[in-house]
Amino acid sequence: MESAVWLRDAVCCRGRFPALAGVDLDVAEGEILLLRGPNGAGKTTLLRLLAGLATLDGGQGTVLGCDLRSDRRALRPQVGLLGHDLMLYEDLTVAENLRFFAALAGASEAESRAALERLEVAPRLADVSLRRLSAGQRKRVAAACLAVRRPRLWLLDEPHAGLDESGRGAVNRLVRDAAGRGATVVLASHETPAASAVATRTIQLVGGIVTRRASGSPAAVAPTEQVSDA
Amino acid sequence: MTHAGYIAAGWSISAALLVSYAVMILLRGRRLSGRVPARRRRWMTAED
Amino acid sequence: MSILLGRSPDRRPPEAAPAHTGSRTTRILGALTLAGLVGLGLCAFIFSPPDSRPGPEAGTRIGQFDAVRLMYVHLPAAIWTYVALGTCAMASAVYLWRRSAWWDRLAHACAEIGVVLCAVTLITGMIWGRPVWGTWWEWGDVRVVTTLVLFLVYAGYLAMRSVPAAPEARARRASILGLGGAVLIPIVNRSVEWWENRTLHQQSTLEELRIEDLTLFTLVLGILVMGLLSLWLAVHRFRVAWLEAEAESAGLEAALAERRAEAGAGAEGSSP
Amino acid sequence: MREVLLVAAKDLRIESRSRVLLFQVAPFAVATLVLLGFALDADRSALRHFSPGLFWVAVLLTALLAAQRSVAVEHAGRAADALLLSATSPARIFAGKALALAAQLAALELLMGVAMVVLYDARVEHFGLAVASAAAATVGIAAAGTLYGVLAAPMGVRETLLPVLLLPVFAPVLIGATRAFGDALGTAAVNGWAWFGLLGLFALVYAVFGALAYGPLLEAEA
Repeated sequence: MESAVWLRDAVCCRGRFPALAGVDLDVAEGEILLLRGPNGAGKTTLLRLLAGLATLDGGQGTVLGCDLRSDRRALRPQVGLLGHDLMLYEDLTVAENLRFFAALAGASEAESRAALERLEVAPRLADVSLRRLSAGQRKRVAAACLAVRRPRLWLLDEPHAGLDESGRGAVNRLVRDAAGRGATVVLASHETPAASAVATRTIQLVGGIVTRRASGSPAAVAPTEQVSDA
Repeated sequence: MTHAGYIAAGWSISAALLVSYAVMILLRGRRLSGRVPARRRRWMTAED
Repeated sequence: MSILLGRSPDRRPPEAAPAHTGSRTTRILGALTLAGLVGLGLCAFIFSPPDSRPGPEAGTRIGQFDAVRLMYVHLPAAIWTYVALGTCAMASAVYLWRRSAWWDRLAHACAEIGVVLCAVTLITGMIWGRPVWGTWWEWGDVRVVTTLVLFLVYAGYLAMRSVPAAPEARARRASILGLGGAVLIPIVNRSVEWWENRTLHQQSTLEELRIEDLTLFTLVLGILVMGLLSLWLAVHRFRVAWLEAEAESAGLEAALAERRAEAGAGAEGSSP
Repeated sequence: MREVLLVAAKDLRIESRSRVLLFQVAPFAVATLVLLGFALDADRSALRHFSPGLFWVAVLLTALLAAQRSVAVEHAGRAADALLLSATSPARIFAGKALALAAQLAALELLMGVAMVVLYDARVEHFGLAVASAAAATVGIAAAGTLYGVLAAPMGVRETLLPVLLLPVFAPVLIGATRAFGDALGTAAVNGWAWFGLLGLFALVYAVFGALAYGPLLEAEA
């Protein structure tokens, strides 16, 4: 199995605070990895590091074959990040946001409509400004924007937070589909039942380092031990 | 000497500015030295 | 480069490390500067003559008279302002290419010294202009206006550097700004030159000065001494920047240890 | 080019939705012109004589606000990260944002131009020169504003830092555009087309510099 993520002793600072204090991590391609850990454990920073948005301040790392120190530009277009900040334009409508990001990614209009359908966003909301949507609806739109880009690595930060039952189900379906197509998924979540249902492996992050490796869900298929280095 | 006031003002303002800047740098260097481990603050030609 | 700071693993005992930014090089530089300053003072005030020559009418004298003694500070400061800020722009460009902190620190040190020298240039220029040109500020002179814009641009550069940010991000932004100043200044110079199609500088000062004997010698001496002073300042300022970065990373190591301890405690608490 | 237009269209659409330009920046522009009129004691001949300079001072102050707004749009909700994660090259993002800013400035200048004619009794004698030099100046202002906007963007002190960085950069634009307009409005006996050339040079230099520098700057935000 190819290794999608390979980190050794990775240190990443937010300002002068070492949010990641030496992370070792291996994620195989096609894996769905659940990151758990208390608030302030460094989950969000780890996801931003894997997206090529945060700088590696110590240690080594390779994501999708791109070195995190020298090759982040090649990495970023292959990564999709669903963050706390939804990275959308509040003043544009649902359809306009989607069309913009789909066009930048070279995806067609039909694909973006399909993505909205899969996230179960009602068609009547397409022409509503994002400002007027609820938090849950916005999150679905953000997930749809992610889906149209067809990233090879999905990084989801609390994808279930603020979503209702059907929303959590829709996100999980999206994640399984992506993994089924060979994409790798790393998600951080506190919604343990929903996240465990989809994850193939769970790791625990505390104080900026990985403290425990455990098989997450009963349905886990991936081995618990580390995959060998790429 | 003509323009004595201008000359005095020009030279003394310049001197004051440069000297106070130099003193500021030296003091900052001394203060920061205390916060850096000894093995990391060697100048190539340092004798003391 | 090795003059500026040591990077060799040291064989000497740790207590021998200096608790300041001085070294033998800077002490020699400093002594030369001080000696030069004394010499400059003597030449500028005692040995060199006032600027005066026969006027167009018999029996009159024209010239800057003793005000020319301000030139011995003004001109060297101006020259080294351009050198320092030019070095800053060059170091910024090299930083963008090589991405090494060394060049970033050099750019920072040069910008700060350049701004201080630029202030000296502007202030002495104004004080000199009042008796000689009859005005504190001459809008019609290209160099005066351009130098003020230069001062504002690099004061902005220092303002940006003073805002706390991640070191690498700050270095990138600063290098663009430092380079941007070098891009801008020729345009400003050209526009001001067209704006008022005359320059007082060349017509009324240096070319008409009796540039000979001790006046010329004193100007050259002033340039040399100011150069020594700038170099001395630059070495010290560079080392301060180095210490700042080191202090930051020393703090980081402590924070990392603390963070790992937190992880250890958390893992024990949550382990099954 | 398609991506440039996409980014520009996106910025303009946001502006047309949020109406910040119409309801906040445009009134500011006109109020500035009115205050400058008070400053010259509403002296008819003085106002007409100085109208090019007053106009461009007002435009540059307004441009500061517009540049702030153009950056703020990307930083609300971290949309800038999304642009960074897209495969679009930074130079194209820069071009798109500068294009949108230039279009907004052009609209503001049109409004302020009318206000200048009405309030300052200015008369446009060489229309072509006025339009050409305004266009060149606008492109230069937009390029510099976009570049320095993103420079000051991610810091908590954007509102105060951006003017400090940007106003000295605007100095040649102010000189050049005032002179060119002086010729176009018949208040100064100069060769306005030479000044148009200088404005064009400024625009070219900052467009190229901005396109090259935008990448490292976006990177620095990450």
